[in-house]
Amino acid sequence: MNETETPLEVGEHRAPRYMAIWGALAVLTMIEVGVAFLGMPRSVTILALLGLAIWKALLVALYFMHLRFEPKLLRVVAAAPLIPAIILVVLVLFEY
Amino acid sequence: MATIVAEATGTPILEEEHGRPFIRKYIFSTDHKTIGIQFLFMSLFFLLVGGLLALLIRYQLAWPGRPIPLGQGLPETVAPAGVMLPEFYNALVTMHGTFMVFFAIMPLLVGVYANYLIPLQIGARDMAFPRLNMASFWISVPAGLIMLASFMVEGGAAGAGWTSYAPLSARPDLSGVSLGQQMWIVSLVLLGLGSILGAVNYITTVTNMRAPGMTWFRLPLSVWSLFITAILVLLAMPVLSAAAIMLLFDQTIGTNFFLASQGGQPLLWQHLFWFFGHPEVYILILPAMGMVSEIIANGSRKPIFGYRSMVFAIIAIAFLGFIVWGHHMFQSGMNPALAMSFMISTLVIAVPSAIKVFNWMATMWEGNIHLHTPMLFAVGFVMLFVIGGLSGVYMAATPVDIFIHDTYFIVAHIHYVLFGGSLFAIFGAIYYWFPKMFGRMINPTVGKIHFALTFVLFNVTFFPMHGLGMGGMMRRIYDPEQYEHIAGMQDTNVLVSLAAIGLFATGLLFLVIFLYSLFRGKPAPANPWNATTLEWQTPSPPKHGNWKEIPVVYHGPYEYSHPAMDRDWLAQNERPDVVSPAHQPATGSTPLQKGGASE
Amino acid sequence: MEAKHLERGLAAVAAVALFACGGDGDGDRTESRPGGEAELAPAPVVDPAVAATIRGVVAFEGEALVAVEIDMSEEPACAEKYTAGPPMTHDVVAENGRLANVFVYVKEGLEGTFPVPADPVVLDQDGCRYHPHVLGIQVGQTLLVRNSDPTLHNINAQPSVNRGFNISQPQAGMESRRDFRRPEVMIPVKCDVHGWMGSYIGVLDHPYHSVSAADGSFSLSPLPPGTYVIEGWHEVYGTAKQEVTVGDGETAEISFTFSADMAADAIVPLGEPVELHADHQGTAVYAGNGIRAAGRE
Amino acid sequence: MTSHAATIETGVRRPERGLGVYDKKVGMWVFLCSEVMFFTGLIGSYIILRFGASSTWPMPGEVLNVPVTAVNTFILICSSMTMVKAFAAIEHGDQRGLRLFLLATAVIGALFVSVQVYEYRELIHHGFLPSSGLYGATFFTMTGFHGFHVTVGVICMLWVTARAFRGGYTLEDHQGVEVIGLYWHFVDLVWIILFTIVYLI
Amino acid sequence: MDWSLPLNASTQGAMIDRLFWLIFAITMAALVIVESGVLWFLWRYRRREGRRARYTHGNNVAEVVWTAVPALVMIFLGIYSGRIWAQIRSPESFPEDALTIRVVAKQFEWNITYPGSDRVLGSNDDFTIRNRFEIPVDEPVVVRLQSEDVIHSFFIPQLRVKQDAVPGMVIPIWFQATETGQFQIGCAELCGLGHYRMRARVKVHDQPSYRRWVTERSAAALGVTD
Repeated sequence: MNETETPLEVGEHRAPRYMAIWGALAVLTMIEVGVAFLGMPRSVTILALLGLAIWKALLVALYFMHLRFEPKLLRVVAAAPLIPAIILVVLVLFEY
Repeated sequence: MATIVAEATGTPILEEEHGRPFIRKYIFSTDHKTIGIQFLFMSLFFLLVGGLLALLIRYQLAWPGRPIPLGQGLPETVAPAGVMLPEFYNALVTMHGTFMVFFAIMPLLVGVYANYLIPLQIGARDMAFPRLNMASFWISVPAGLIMLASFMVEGGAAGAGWTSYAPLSARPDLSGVSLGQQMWIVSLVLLGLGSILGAVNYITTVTNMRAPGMTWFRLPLSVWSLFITAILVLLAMPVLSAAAIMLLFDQTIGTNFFLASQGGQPLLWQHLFWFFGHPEVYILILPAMGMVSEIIANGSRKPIFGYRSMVFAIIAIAFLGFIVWGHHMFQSGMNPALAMSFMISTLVIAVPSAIKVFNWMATMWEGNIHLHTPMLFAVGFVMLFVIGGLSGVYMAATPVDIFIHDTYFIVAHIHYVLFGGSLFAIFGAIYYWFPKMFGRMINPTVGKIHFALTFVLFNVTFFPMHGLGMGGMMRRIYDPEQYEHIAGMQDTNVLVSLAAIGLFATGLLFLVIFLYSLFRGKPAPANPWNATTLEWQTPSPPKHGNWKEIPVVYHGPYEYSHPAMDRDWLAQNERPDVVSPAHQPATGSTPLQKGGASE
Repeated sequence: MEAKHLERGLAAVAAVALFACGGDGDGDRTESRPGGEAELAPAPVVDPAVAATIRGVVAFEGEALVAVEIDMSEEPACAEKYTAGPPMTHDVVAENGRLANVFVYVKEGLEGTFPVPADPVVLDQDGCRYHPHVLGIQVGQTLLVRNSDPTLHNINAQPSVNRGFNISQPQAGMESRRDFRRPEVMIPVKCDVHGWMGSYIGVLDHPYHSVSAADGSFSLSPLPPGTYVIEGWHEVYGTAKQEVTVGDGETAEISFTFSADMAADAIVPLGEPVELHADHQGTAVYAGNGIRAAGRE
Repeated sequence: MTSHAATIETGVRRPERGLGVYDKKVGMWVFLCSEVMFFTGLIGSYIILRFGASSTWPMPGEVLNVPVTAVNTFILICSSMTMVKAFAAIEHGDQRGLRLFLLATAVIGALFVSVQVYEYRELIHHGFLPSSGLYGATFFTMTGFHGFHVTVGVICMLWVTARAFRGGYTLEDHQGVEVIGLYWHFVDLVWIILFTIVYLI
Repeated sequence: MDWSLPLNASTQGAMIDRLFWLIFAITMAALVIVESGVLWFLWRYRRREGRRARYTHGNNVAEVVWTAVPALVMIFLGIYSGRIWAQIRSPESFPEDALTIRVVAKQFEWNITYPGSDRVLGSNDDFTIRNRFEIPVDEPVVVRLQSEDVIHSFFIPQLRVKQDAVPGMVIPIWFQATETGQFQIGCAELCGLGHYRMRARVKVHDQPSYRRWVTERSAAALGVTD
């Protein structure tokens, strides 16, 4: 673990094109609303919406929050809580 | 109130911390050592409160329905003519658990030692966020006071058990407790916030502020365990807060998360609570294990046996801790198939614990064992934790759990783990680090007397509870004589209660020892135990800022009886060639490499 | 939380903390009177010369509910108190055309405020029954709950406008005091340990209430002369109202008539309807092991 | 970073650099981890309760006003954009840009909250309350706590803004801006999830 | 003070007790080994002048051994108790033609509804008795557990039965008594101020007397209902 040789400067990166990300997010939101009321089969809609939501979330996390440009270890830290989170929900859902 | 003690006794502690006004120095101090000591006084106070509640419980169980001695002073809503009412008994049971878990043992381990030890043992000047650190203490205090105040409100304190199972906890009309339960929730949410702030601090400090040379695998095991514990707090506490808030809404604004009436799910509370609750159990034991490793290595004058496997055991326990919560719910109506998987993971988690026990034994093997007071308590920890761990196997096996679930067998189990385990480790740690904290020694003889009494009385108090459980005595029963199958064991209940009174008296003895040594103890040298970790390489008590110059670490934490040395210990910031020029690098260096990474 | 509480509570903690060392001994649990009452106009004194009386009987027509025997075998201490015969559910007593346990009170027509009687109203738990079964009490008057049985009773009052309480009395001879701050007809009281135990408390801001005796008789006096709306309330047959005027020193005779078929469409005004035995409908839920079970087959 | 100072003096093999980012950032990320678990508690309960609900769940748009919320979502996204712009500005030492965009972020954030308050008023007006079934309970709890987080964010944002106007951040040291930014984006991220699973699914 | 399991009067009880004593043996062995080891080391390696502790950081073989051994024991226990658990609780384990009784818990009483002589719940010869649980011996009984208000736990020590009753759920459990006798139901989950005496009488009849009891009871029930 202590092999993180990543220099402190890594955070200060070449800035991504924020406006592009912003545009993407806006468009995706519109698509989402569209999908929700398209009247596709329920399962398809839900899957599509979840996919879109995760996509948006990733955009925010990776670019707005610069995770893309952070040292590996920090990315691990950021992703860590997802494991117990998923465990909790999935295991409890086994009740049904 | 705790803090008042803190300031009173604070004076002799840190006189060298000059310049800053009294209030910033001892009350709103940002120095991790002062905050750790403040936590110490706070949690010792709540430990006392929890003990008193336990006494009342035991009195009622041994002599049900008899007026409490001197109990006439209690208000009629609680104990008319000194006879305890069932609702008060429920409140006692609930608050005893709550205080002991959340306001005594948890802050004693995480609040006190994480704060005090982490910066000192990793060679930092203070925490990463000192002000945040202060905040975490000053959030915990009101939390405790709110919990205490809930005894005073109409309807009394929360009475649904420390687990506050819904719907009982969510329906004042069914429990008779409304405001008390709400204060319980608010208090725990506050405490959760405080502990999370603390955890953020500990994690950041350990990851980012280790002294040069202090690689991950040179960290003392206490730091490792506290670090992992902080992660558990960080990930488990918020879930409790969320659940508690939903419970609060159920009570106050008419939601129905946990009320079956409109499709809510009572079991959801249990799932959320235990998803927090089981990691919580490890929050209460991991730091104890870490500090015990520290003390056993020192007492045996040997490097800890299997350092790496110790570390991986801690990590394994922590991870598994998140997938075993269901074993508290085998009889709760949970899907039996799910119960099966929880049983497996629960049995698996016994393995890393076993590894640790065997490693401790192996550390003592062929050692040169000094039975100083901390060592006594550490050994006591091992012997009692083993019993607690083994009794856990019974309830892990689902079929047996059908019978012993919610009986006194469980009570015995948790007390062997939390009292025989955590609390013994805490006593050991207090004796071990007292010289460092306060610059004074505790008289070893009284220390040993304290240990002997505690060890004996503890076992007389809690071992018979296994028997009561096997006999089928349920938990949280106000009057055992109501049941034919329990009435026969009343003599056991009396025995237990008598021992419990003795145990409490011993606790008071410790308090006396503690306060006496605080003022009258012999002045302590910097390194009274000839220990190797960094905190001993700075004066006792350490000055504000801990070090003149940040130490540099050359090897692992437990270099006792190093062959290249004449004395039997080698501090982490010492190089043998410097300490004893006599020795030739060739022979000494090989074990030194191993020093960091044990094989 | 008024000071009284705080001090009592402090005593509680102090006592607990010192493993019970003195503290304030007065266990008087009575809540302090509602602040407003003090400033209110002095109570109108009813001049005995002009004091009027309203009395009468509650008649009953038709088939009354049959009283059922209560199985008290699990509470020998209570059971043995019934030497005459087995304990019956006599919550509804209608004998030879008379209906007992009807709460009769002045609903409208009174002005001013009335002094709060100093002596408490007693609700006794004897033989695992409440005595009386229906009782009236004035706002702020002390309700003294007594346990005459050597067994656990809990007193679970569930009002809608007043503050409810749910307290226990594990031993014989225990007493608790409560009072109510707002008028409410009626407040159901139950004991969860003994499902058959139920009682009703009518809280009024005046003393003019009465409960019909076994012979159906009741009486309200001494009333100031005037025109009043009198209501009779019964837990099963609902309510009946009538208006009556009494002059100086007069005595007015009135009578209510309840009938069996009133039970069907009776609206029994209650804070919360007590369901001593709510029906056990569990909606179809996952039974935890693959069986989708309905509450009642 | 005293340890690094010490490193140079004593010239040891390896300075212990931990995560390789500065403390405040680590701290914020670690804190966000706990926030994730908090919202897991709420959102997880929502999913579980919804799965277990014997009664049928209202279809999207039946109760809630999706168009308004969609716009509101867009508003929040915009605030995230202005936030990164502020950060980008100070990274190039552009004080004016920093102040401008920080202020914008705070204002837009406040706008989001007020729209949510309006939405609540409408719903309550139409008799949709926390006490109206699991749907109401979960909806108000989740969105409420998100709203609370945004409000806290706005307050902190105003504080940072004030500091920016006093020239508290420089090209060299603007950790505060990045850290508040992380929190802000996280809240935005949570909303993206909430909007989808509460309003659209 | 006799500390042992109460008399066992059910089929599943036998299995549970067997497992209990097996675990008892294993844990006792482990306990003796560890405790005596610790004490022995304390005495054998007590501090002596001039003695120097052996300098070692560990031994892979040893560590592998004491990782593997507990792991194996645990896996064995897991499989063994898993099998028993399945026989007691898995949906498949429920006997077909079992006598089904509904138990509805509420503060602080057990309302027990018997199917009557037609052995069908919901028919008009059902009858409900408060705090009296009467079953025949040597016949599988299915209890459908419900709760009206809070969580209770249906606990009969001698039958080795314990199951929470949860509001909004109907939880079936089954068991088969092997001995006639009088026992008690206790509530094992804190359910409020009356928790400690939320008990009911249990009577295990022999087959004929149970049949007699049921017939007269349901006759009475029919008499009342129509």
